[in-house]
Amino acid sequence: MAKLFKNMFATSESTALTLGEELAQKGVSRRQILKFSSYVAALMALPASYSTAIAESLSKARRQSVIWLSFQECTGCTESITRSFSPSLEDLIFDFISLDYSEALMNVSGSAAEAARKQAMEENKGKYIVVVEGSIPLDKDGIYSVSGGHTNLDVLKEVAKDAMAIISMGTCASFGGIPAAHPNPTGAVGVHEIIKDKPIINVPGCPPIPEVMTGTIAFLLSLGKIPELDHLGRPKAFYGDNIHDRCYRRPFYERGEFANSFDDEGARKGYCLFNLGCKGPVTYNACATIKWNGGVSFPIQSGHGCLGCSEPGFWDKGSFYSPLSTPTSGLGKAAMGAAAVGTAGAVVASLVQRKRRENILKAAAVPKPTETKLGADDE
Amino acid sequence: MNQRVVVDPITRIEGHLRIEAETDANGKIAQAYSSGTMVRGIELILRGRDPRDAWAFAQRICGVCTLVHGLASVRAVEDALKYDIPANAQLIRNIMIGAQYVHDHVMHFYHLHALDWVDVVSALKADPAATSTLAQSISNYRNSSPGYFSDVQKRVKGLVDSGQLGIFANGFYGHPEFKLPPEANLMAVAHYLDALAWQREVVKLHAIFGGKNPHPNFLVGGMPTPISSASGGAAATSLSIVGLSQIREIIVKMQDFVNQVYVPDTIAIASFYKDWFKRGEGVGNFMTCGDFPSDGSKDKAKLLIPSGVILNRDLSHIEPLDLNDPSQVQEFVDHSWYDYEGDKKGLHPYDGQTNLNYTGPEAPYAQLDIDKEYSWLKSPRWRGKPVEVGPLARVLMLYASGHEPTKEIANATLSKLGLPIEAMFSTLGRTASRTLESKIIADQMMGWYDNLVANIKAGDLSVHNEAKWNPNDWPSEAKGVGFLEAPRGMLTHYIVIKDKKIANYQAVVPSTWNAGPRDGNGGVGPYEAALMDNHTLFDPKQPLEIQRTIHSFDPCLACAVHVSDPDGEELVQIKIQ
Amino acid sequence: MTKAPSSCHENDVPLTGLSIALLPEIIAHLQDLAEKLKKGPVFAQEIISLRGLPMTREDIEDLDKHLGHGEVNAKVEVAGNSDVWETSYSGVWRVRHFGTDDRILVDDIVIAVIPEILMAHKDDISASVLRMNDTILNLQQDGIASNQTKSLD
Amino acid sequence: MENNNPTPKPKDASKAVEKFLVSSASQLAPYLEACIHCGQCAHACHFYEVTQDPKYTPAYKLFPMTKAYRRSKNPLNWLGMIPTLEEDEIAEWQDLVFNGCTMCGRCTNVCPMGIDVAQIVGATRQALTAAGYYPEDLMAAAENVVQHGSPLKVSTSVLEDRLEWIADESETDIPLDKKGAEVMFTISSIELMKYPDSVGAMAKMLNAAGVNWTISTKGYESTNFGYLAGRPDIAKLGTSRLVNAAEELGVKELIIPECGHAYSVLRWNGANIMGRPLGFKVYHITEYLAKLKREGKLKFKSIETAFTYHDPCQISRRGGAADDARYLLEGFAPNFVEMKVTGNQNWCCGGGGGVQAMNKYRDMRINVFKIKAKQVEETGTNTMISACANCRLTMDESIAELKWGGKLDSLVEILADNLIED
Amino acid sequence: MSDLLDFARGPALQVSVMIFIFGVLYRLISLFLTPKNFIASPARENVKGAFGAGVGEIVRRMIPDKEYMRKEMFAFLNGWAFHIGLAITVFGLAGHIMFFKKILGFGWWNLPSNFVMLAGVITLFSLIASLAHRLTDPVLRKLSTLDDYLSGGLTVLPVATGLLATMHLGLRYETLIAIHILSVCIFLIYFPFGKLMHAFLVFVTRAKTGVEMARKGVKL
Repeated sequence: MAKLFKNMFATSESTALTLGEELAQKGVSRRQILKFSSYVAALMALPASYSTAIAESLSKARRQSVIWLSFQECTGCTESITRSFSPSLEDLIFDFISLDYSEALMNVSGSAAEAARKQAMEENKGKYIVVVEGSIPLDKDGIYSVSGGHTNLDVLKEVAKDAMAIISMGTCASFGGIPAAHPNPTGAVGVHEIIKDKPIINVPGCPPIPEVMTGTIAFLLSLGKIPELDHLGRPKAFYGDNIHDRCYRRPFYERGEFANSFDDEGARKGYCLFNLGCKGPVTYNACATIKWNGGVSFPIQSGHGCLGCSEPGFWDKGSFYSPLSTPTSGLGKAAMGAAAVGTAGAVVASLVQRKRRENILKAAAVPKPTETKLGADDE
Repeated sequence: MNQRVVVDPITRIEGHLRIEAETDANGKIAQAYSSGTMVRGIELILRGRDPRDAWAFAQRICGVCTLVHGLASVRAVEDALKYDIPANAQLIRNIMIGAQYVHDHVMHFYHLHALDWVDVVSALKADPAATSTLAQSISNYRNSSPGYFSDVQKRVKGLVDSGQLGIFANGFYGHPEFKLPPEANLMAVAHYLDALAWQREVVKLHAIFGGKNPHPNFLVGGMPTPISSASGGAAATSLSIVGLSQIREIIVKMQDFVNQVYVPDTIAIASFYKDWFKRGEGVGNFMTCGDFPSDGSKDKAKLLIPSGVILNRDLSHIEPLDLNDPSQVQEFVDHSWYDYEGDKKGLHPYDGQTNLNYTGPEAPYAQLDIDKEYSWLKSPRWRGKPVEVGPLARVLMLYASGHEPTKEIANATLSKLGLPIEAMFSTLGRTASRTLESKIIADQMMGWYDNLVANIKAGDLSVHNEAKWNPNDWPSEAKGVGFLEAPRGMLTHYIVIKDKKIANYQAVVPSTWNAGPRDGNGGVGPYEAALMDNHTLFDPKQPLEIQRTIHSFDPCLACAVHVSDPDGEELVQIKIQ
Repeated sequence: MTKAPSSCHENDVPLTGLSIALLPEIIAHLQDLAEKLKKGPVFAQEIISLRGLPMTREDIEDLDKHLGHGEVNAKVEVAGNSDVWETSYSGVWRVRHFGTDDRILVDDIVIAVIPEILMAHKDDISASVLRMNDTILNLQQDGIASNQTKSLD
Repeated sequence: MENNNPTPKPKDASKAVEKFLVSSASQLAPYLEACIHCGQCAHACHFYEVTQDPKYTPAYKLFPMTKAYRRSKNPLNWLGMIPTLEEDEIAEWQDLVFNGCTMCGRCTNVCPMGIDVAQIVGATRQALTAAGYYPEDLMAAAENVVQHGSPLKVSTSVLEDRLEWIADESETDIPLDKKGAEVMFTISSIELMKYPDSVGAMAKMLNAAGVNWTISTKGYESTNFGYLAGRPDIAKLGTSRLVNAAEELGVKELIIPECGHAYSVLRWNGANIMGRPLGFKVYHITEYLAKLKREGKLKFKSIETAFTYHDPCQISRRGGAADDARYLLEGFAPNFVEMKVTGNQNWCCGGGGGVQAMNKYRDMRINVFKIKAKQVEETGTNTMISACANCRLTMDESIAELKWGGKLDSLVEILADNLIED
Repeated sequence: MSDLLDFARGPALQVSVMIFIFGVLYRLISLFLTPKNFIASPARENVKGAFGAGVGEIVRRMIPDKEYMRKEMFAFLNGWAFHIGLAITVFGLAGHIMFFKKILGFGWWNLPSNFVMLAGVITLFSLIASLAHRLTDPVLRKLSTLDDYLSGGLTVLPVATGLLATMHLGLRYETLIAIHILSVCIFLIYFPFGKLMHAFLVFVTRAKTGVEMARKGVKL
């Protein structure tokens, strides 16, 4: 019986419908595609006229095959994408993409799951998108993270080989994230340190904003190309501005109105959190504009400073509660040491000075004044 | 013929878990071994850091139970520093944990567990009108019209017709263990989608209090979310009048979904699988640390969920639990890839060590050496005994301690299914406990919310205690334990602070209690024991039975299952990958 | 512990001035369109995405006050609602898409004879031809069927 | 007589550096570290004002000493990053510190850091002299002190002759080496030789007030050219002659006549030069007269003449006695007019600090006087009086050269002329 | 967050603060330990106490006497503008206060950022004006040494980079702030070795002169 179903689902290239046709069959009109496209365009800050092009390209595409790999992760990124409102995850997986492998969401376990992955890789050779969640440990040949008896390292290399592009979802996959935090016990690294010959889009964040995840996927599948990336490989549309510049509390910063503790009057009035360690000024992400969970809030709006989670190595930048303008290293001991050395140095230098002076005075002693007898005329 | 079955990876869980099991000639599981195959060393990473930062690190232990590790960490620091928090902060934490329970349990049930019981493809054969009738017969949930079910069916059909099944690919469709009629399957699939949309809405509660979900923000000494003194506009924080009323709406939404969808669905589905109330028991020992203080105090008497240990299914007696007692809580590493300095004796978490020492086979490997070390999990034991933690433990503890609402709802549910209380010691008992617990907690949430609003109206806006925020005010040495009843079970974080820095950090998480490997005496953990309780695989290539029992624990790591014969001799290797 | 949230005093959010600054851009596009149309009928649309600009809600309200409301109002029900209306200046449209959760997804000014979202797509039209044929066929069959039933009565 | 303090020859820059180190290791160190080169002192200096040549900027005069000090002190000197002092630099500054500075201290008043330039110039003179860089005429005057007891070679016998003549001229007693005197009076050889009237005037007033005073033949010269020439040995010689004489006489008070630097040296630096406190009090003549007037021992007729007062730098700005001169004029000269810039801020005569003794700067001094002339003219009077013989000598030279219409008088002389004698 | 910022906030600041503290203490303490050979002649009678005189002089010299005011108007106004501006900028900006709080253990109320930025602009212009003055005025040219230009330049840098950072002009913010912090580091390192030390020495020399003047009874 199971075989029967499997046959029923078996598919071949020749009979595959384009997305446009498939959607039309489901009663989804071109208007809907156009609307989705204009939303993607707005989300990615593309010229609004792009929406027509996106709609055209979407109509012609087959549902995009996506393979989602879970490595050293906490599943927070997968959790996050389920919170995406527009487009929603179910809209994506039912209408626009084919999520062919996802350990967190897929039905079957074990060999059947692995088979699904292989099948997708074969059918979409060179065309599938790989999403990586979690970092990859390199120490001890990668034995610190194993799935199905294979190290993440092996699986990544295998799957990446025939991929169209890789999305490093979350800070772990992008930059190593928390497993790579000091002292990086397992030698964890991000995808780009292993895969060098494929386009990689970094979508960092711990986790990333749901709409940024779905938006990036939507862009990739809509236009079939990599969006414009910044120097850290992040889509500029989402990571182009720092949070501080777009923060609704920015005017308080300008006015010099700051919360100085977490529950003072300033905090309650929504003043700027710079003094409480907010990393908004050096963190590039869309939290302040797209916000979280359907736009209800984002960390700063809820009173806690930005942790800087979309930046490489943010775990090791000193305490989350140290204001940006403060030194990361404790200066107290260093300063005391310097003070002690300075004082000692000054004492020694003074003694040397004193000694030199005495020597000079001894050598060129001021002669005793001549006791000239006055009164004796010398003319 | 004896067989070894490997299922790897097990999906629809968090993380990487591997279980090795051995079946006899009839396909019955004789031995099972559970192994965590991924390690990040977060405990090592935490050392030397500012204890106030620890929550953010600890929170990333898990993104599914995204909140609990952060909060356990905060509580550990607060316990170490004897740091009191304002009543409002305690109420907010209660509401947040409560929301986490309801959200997490619903998502587990529909998105991680349901596909073990529901045949998606069978839903295509359902009659939407009959489905509507079925749905209306068990609940007054609004989404129950024939048109609604027809739309869902159309959507699934579109997916199937496209030939691109995505996450539903390669399912064990048509497996005789699927017993639901097509209409029940369609209803469950519809609710799968509904729950996905619903969960998006309800986590807004976390976003309002914590800025985002997953991984909302916490703060040592209270909560970071000031109660807005401005009503709106640019100056407001998320916890304004608007935010508060939104929270209320969300709580109502949670209660409605639990009452109208989750509870009825659980009963409906369970009624087709009553044989699963007879297997998958586990170790028969249950433990809770207690949670939900009614105020800011640490008074154990004021906890909604009591703490204690139940041994050998004996609900008439509860052993007291002391987390700080080195003779009660110990972690063993006899079968774990860790090194303890000296011999491998059990260590209390304050003295715990995390020295990675992999001794397993080289990858790629077909099986682990179950006689030696075979997991990244340690084996925690209470007075040397394996115990199960989680919803079942909590419901039993509430039941045993005489909590009336629990007794009422548990008895009502069991009687509806025609089952005795003993049925709870099982795979589906575990799943049902999750449902019951969701209802109990959802009902409590509105009370906490009302108390919070009453405090605010009375002028108490305090959510954070500044008193010990400055590390200069700390003792040079301190240690503490933060405990919390996470959705998956008792969670404890142990912290040792020296000179304002973390000297040692040990998290003893629910999945360690449940999924840990054997201890030095060969004592099996709950996962292993549950699988060894009356499980016969219909088709070793489709280990649906293993999925069901493992998923009933709502695992929080990635896993694999081996099956080998009792002699340990390898027989037939089932295709793994 | 200080005062509870005070009842309400709205924070004055000053206008950024972007609403006024946009008007010349709109005129330029409108003039462009007028020139193109002199040479014959043509489809062209220029879109200014308001969400891509650092405008406050107040800015947008101010802009809408300037643009006014014209003769056409349209509602598009597709994946949530969409509101489309012509401003008091012919050829200047406002298009606002809402998501299924009624959040504003897109907020555009469109300078066009008619915004594309309102136009029927050629593929959809082709599909309609087929669908309507089906419908007619079905109706005829139903008709025959019902007639037969009737005649049996 | 053999000079056992030979003038240091040949020139040797290292001697200057050593000397700097000895001096800077005293109270001068903070000043040497603090200059911020703001240049505000330029406008306070009369030499800069009349030449507009930046080299006369007082701060610039600190350079050699600062450089030598930094060289020895700055931690960076271990790295060899601080340049050392060169011979040609010392030669360049010789002119500036001996000729180009009267040590009037006006620049200190404007300095935002409060640096006392005059003190450093004094120390610099010592250092340069030690290294063999000094003006011959000033050194000659200093040498005279050793050999003849006075820069103008007023030996004891000359002194006795002159005093006898002055006593006759002024019809008053001038007691010499009087045992049991309570007050020792000193004279400046400039006065003795060029302005004998003022000596007579002072004697007259002391006698009129009934002061038990005397002049010692063992120590009478109040000027200290050793100090001005940068010869600490000669400075000490001059000072100890006075101190020894006074202590031998057992007087309680010592009076400095109308001479600026004499007052500054003995009153404010005497203890320092001697290395011990002095056994008597030191007064400038204006201070002493004011004291007598306060005690009612002196009375003056008031005069109608309108005049203004030129503050000698060392008495007012650097001596703190500006008020006593004004007290003396109170009730005595109702038509007295202050200059616009007066008191502690007053412009220098241009000849202090030994500059008067140097011919090279004669033209410069005359130009400097133009400032003073203008000051006086602005008061509407044509007479100024002063309480410093050196000021008079400097300015009289210029008055004559410029044929200026106004005139210059001595404060003590004008007072003595109007003394009410019982 | 760039690695440059990590370097600036970490080792660079640590080393520069150490050098700063070492240098300042070295200079001040060795100055106070300089042997004194000064034997005071008796002070004039009825003069005010040394402490009052010293403090009085520190305050009094903030404004030049009227005799010099006209000629020193530029130096006076520009100096004040610069020093007040710098003080506001350094001690008024919230970010800076946090820096001091971290080191000193206490903070104070900050000023509005816009106001601080205005002060920063004034500071910058007055610095540039003073450098221009130094280059054009013959007296100042004669007096100026490398130290003067270096000190001026090293003061311009933090002010200018700080303004750019707060205005978010040019490069990315973290790069700007890193450059700003690094420029402060250079400033701190150079501070004890040049005339920037006048910030401390001004109290020493003014007070010293004040005490000596008072002893003589000179009323300035």
